[in-house]
Amino acid sequence: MTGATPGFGAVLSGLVLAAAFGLLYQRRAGGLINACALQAWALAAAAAWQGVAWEAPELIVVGCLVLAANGVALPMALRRGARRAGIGPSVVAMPGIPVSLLTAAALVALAVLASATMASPAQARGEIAVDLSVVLLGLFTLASRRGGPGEAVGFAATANGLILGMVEVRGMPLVALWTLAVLALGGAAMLRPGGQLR
Amino acid sequence: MMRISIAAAALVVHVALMLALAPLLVGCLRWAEARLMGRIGPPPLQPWHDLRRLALKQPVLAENASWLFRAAPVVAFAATLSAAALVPSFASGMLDVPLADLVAIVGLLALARCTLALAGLDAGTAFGGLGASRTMTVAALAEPAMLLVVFALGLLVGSTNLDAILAALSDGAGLRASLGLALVALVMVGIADCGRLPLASPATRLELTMLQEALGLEYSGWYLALLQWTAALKLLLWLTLIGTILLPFGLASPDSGLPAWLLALPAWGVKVGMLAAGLAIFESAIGGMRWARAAEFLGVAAALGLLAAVLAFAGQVLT
Amino acid sequence: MPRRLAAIGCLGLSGLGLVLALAWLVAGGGVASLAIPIGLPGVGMALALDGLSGWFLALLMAVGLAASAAALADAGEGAASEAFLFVLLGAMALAVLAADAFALAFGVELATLASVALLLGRQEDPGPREAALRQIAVALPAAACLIVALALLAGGVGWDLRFAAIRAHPPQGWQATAVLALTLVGAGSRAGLAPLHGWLPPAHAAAPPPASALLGGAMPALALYLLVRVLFDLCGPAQPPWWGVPLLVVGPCGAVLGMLRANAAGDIKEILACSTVGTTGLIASGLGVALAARGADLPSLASLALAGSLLGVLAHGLVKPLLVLGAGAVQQAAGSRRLSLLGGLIHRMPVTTACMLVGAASWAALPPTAGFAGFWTLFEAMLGGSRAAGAGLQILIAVVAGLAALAVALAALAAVRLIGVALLGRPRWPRTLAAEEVGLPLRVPMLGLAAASLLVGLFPGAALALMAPALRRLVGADLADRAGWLALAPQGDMPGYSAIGIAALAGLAAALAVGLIRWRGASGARIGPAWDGGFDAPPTWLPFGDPLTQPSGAGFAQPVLKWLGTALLRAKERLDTPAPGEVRPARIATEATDPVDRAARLAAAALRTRASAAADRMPPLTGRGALALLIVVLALVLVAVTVWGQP
Amino acid sequence: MSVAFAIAAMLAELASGPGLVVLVPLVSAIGLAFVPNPRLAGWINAAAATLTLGLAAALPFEARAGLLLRVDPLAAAMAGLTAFVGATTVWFAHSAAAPEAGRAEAAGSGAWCALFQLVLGGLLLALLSNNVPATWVGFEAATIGAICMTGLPRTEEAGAAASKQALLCGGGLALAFVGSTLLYLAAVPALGSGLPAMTWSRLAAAASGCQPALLSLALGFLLLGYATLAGLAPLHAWVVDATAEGAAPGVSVFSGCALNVALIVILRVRGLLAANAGAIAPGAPIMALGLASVLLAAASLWRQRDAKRLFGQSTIGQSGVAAFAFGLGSPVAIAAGLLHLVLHTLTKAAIFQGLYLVPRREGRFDDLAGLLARHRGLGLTLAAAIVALAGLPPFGLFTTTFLILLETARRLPGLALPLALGVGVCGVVLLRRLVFVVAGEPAPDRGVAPPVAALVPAWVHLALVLVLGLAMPGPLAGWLAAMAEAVR
Repeated sequence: MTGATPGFGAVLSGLVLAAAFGLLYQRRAGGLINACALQAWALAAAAAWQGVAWEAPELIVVGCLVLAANGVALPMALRRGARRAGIGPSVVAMPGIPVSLLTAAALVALAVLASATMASPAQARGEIAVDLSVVLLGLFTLASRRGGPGEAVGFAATANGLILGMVEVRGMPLVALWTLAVLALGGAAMLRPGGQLR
Repeated sequence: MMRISIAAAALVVHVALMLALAPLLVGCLRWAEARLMGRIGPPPLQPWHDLRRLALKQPVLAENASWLFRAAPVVAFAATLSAAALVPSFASGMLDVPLADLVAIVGLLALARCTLALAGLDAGTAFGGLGASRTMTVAALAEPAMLLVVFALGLLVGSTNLDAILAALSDGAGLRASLGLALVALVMVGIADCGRLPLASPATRLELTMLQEALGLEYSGWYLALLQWTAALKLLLWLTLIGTILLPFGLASPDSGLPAWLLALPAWGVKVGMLAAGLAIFESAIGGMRWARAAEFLGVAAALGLLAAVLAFAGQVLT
Repeated sequence: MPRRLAAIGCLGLSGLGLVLALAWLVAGGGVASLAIPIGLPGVGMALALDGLSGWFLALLMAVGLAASAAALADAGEGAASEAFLFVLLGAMALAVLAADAFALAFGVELATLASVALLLGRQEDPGPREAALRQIAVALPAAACLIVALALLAGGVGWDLRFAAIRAHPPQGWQATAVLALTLVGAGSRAGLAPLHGWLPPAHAAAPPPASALLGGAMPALALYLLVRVLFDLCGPAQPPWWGVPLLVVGPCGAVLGMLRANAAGDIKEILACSTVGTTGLIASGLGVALAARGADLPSLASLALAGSLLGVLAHGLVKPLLVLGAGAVQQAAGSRRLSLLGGLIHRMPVTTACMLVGAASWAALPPTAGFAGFWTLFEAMLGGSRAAGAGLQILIAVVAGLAALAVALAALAAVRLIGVALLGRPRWPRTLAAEEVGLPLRVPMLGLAAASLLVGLFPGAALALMAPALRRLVGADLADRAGWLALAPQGDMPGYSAIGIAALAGLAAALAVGLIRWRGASGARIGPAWDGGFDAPPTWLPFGDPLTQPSGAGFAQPVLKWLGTALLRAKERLDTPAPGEVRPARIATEATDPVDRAARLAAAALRTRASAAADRMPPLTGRGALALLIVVLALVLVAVTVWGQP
Repeated sequence: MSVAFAIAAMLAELASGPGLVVLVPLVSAIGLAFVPNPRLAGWINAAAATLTLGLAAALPFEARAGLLLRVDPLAAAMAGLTAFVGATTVWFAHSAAAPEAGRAEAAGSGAWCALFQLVLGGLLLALLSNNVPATWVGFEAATIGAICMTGLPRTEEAGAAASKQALLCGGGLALAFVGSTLLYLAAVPALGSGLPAMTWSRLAAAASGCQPALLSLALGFLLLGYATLAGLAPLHAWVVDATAEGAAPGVSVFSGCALNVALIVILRVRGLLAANAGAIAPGAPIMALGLASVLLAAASLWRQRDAKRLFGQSTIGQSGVAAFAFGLGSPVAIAAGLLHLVLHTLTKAAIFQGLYLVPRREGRFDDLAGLLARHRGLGLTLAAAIVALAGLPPFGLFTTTFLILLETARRLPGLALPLALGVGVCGVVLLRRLVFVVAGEPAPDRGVAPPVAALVPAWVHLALVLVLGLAMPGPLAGWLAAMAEAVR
């Protein structure tokens, strides 16, 4: 990512981060799933935008994959699952919502701080900070949200962070392949036997 | 050659005198104690008569007694006599000087004691066992005290050879506080080792208070004679040892002339006589001692021995 | 049958090893080394026979000979674990012959494993299992300490683990101190030095007799070999005199404690095992004197002290297997090891009793036995050692001498108690009446060991001559001009101790006594009932009298436990005295605990509980908690990268 | 176009010998998922595992470093080990699973076979891949397979264990992926954009030119991610549960091999960092994790009552020892650490095979008590394996522990004692349990004696542990040294 693309890509990745905060803000299953879908759409848009800006068709494929998997398929499956299981609308947040948000802010600050030590390339710092933040927030969601779709959403959000990281790196080879692999992780989380049992 | 024959002759005379005088010493002691208490007492030669009488009697052995029981008096006598042969009485430089190690003497006495203790247990009787237990326990505390005294004395010359120590003492090396403490400890150990702690007077016939006497209760005949002779030998040995260390003068050596030899024998007699008199006075003057106090008594002896050793260091550092 | 074959093979091998080792020592004890391709990848192991290892190998093989012979006899028990007897012997031989750090650690750990396995022969008895558990809890951390000590020694010199290379670069500064401390823990606990001695008595007591002989005789010798090898040989001569102080402190304390416990124990094998603790303590104090003297640059004194220690090792190594085999014979014949159930065995088992008498005399350090020769040499070394160093060390050595004397006197007490209560007196249990003298395979090793220990006792100079190569190598001086066949004379110009002379003198005296008896004594003796303070003849249903009228093991030890045990062992006695007129016997029961051992165990248990409680709290129990921990760690890592990651 | 060209080149690589090593298990995993008959599935499973082993045996002679696959001595050795343990496990499961119905459900079913091959294939891909994200993909496959295998018994506990494993390993995988991305970013200045910058062999050659600060950051993520997968403290929480609840023969593979492979990745990353002057020194954090694992295992082993939990906990400690050795970083330490991994894997597999044969309610230690009296052969096998695991001679873990301690004393003498005591205390706990196996009160006999044939794989493992640790052939020792030198 060079100066050639004015900051719209960065704006979109900022949107992904915002959606990650949104995940932490939700206390209902439906809202959580919506926020997750929103994050995936933002990510897909960011990928597509970068693909256009850098003339990298692979990134457009990535955008489509993310949109299809995390933006459409996953929310649908989660909604159907939630309806079928008849799980109540609320998600248990282990630390309360305010504490979660404060912690998340601290994590983001930490990520920014850590990436600020990177001497060069200067332009990469901001992107690394955003990536790290999204991944950290995804993990935090995974750790702090229990019940209903909490875990699947957490995995999906983490996967979104990982994909965002690849998207931000210009010229990373075989991105689509890795995206597929990362999405498989989120998909496997839906299938794992513990989840079936519950 | 001349020296060796003199040394050998001195040894033979020494052993013979030890054997002969030991029962006499016991007799004298009993006589003196009796006189001190206002009784007439048996004549000093009475122990010799006793020995002769016992030797001629046919011994009776307990049914349960084993070969160990029969061998024990001989072993104990041999060990004590060997120890006695090693302690110079009137002559230094006897033939057995190379053997005259103080630790070995302590060991030989321990050998005699352990043998007798085993014999006391062998018949399986109550008093024998009690005596064995008490004798060995007293010795367990007396022996460290004794070896600490040996340690302190050995520091004078760097060796535990009795002859070397006496030679050094007679040269005036030992006129220090250390020697005094060591002597006091030695006397205490000697009193304990001869079974003459005030808690166990051999004069009484009350078995409960016996230490060493209780070991011989099942013996009779010449076995008992040998035991009594052994006990007497041990007493003489201790008095001689303490006497020569206290007053390391008057010992004749193979090199010295006839006057020295003539003087040496009475000197020994005087030393032993003085100590025996002291012992008689002590035994008749002092009351009984509780059994539990015996440990303290011997602990004091060990402490004195240790103090003697430490003071001996101090002397070494100064000189 | 295969075990019999193994025992015979082992017999042959250890006999051969004994002859070879002795021949090697007689021939001058040079150095022969051998590299074998088994061991560290690409390096292998180095073995070597030098003066020190030859000396210990000879002892080990002698004990192994006796143990294998006894294993031939011990066909009845049929425990498969007995095969580990031979593993144990081989492992100890490997450890002694090792010439590099790996082979040493390998042999030592293998010996530990084999000695644990030996305890686990029979399922039905929980005693050996408890003993094995306790031994494991001490032995493995100790082995870890030993390996770290060896690693510190070898670490300084690159990748050559051979002793020759380590010797060329002795440790210095704090590393030397660490090696000293770790070796004391690693090897000292194996030898049963206080305060890590608590495992030893149960472990040695629980093993079957042949194994117990090997454990009691050779295992402490191996541990002391480790101490000597590391502290004297590998650490080089340039260590300060205070190196002796730790050994001078723990040695005599352990000696007194062990010997006192031997008086409190009621099981004959436990008595022997406790006395092992005491003996190794004595020997360790001798090693301490030797270290101090060597540090003060007094080679002749150091050689005397080391010689005394090695002589003590030899005496112990010959006598302890003898006593243990005797105890095994007693157990086999009389069906029990409890003092309170034995007695009167001397009539039924005269050979065993005679052999045990020889052993007990040496244990009690009575002249002219091997034990006395060792003690005498140690005492002379302490006497000389006190002239060597500063005032503090002098006073310490004087105290050590007193404590050593106390330990020896307590050993005499314990020896008399063991022999007197277990073998002499009247039977305390009908089973004892049926006892029979053990068979040839057990009698021969006992007789052999007794003869060997008598020979060593009478000619300690010869034993010292055999250790001359080791002494020259370790402290730079030997006793060649000070120890002859007839006498030891440590001061050179002054007479010393002559066992053969003392024996001859005592023999003459005995001959005199016998002559006097023949001359004047009445011939023959009448057999009658024991006088026993005037007791009546026993009732008919007690043909040997009421066994309770003779002192029991607890009763025999009562005075000493009252005097010393109350303070040192927290002994509590419970006395059951019948009222006047009652006919039941008075009974005494004494309870003694080893406060040092108890404190060590309590401390270990508390540490264990605390650590495992902390560890239980540490990993969060839920997956979410663990993930949260991951995030926290990640945050810490990010902070760390922020702080240190800047170019 | 370059992407198409790269994909074509990679596919071509898959057709080679090393490629087949990866492909055979993965393809058979897919195939097995559709085989309904458990007996047939068992045979296919055994055949596939044997074929994989045969192919892996040829790996040392096929050194290469392509875009997707790389075969160097380290990869070849560890892949050989993984394939070997996989094959013996399958053989074992095949011979042991028959008699009891309750177990056939877990070990013999088609699902089990498919998952097993998935794990095996994933691990082999992770080992043999020359591409950083492809390594990650291999791990992902293996982890997913392992999680499913943990949950396979379909009990409440197994479900909970799988859930825990999924959460923690998922988090670890995420961090590892971030680390991989950062590693690529760091390598771009040295190697330019494109596949070379994510190729292990090129990275190793050009490590000094990488961007140091990014490299340090990447280390943080990679280390934490793979340490989670390797079960190092304090990220070990999943290991014990997964080991205890999973189907035993499968667990044995995962318990040994998967942790190894993660440690190998850590070792490779360490080599990159060590070659870059500006980056953080990687030794200290790796050693810290390793030592923490050893001490933690030493402290918490005491409380484990259940046999499988106990051995799972001990795995953490042994991985810690190896990680510590890797952190030390000298060739000798690395060689010793690698050998330690190999021997531990073999030993642990033998133990779990033995445990699986014990007639029991799932390996509680009160069931193991007196085992020797009940089933002599099994008891002796298990006893020997526990002795080996406790790090006692004559088995090989003693040798490697000794070497590691030696090297520690040489480089960081202060840490030698804690490490040695940790290992020693672990040994104490294991031996204490062994005492009960050998001399405990025998439980009333349950079940029939296991077939002798089922013990053969464990014996093969133990024999290897004995020989490799004590009498390693010279060429093999040289190979090991070269391996260590290469990743240094």
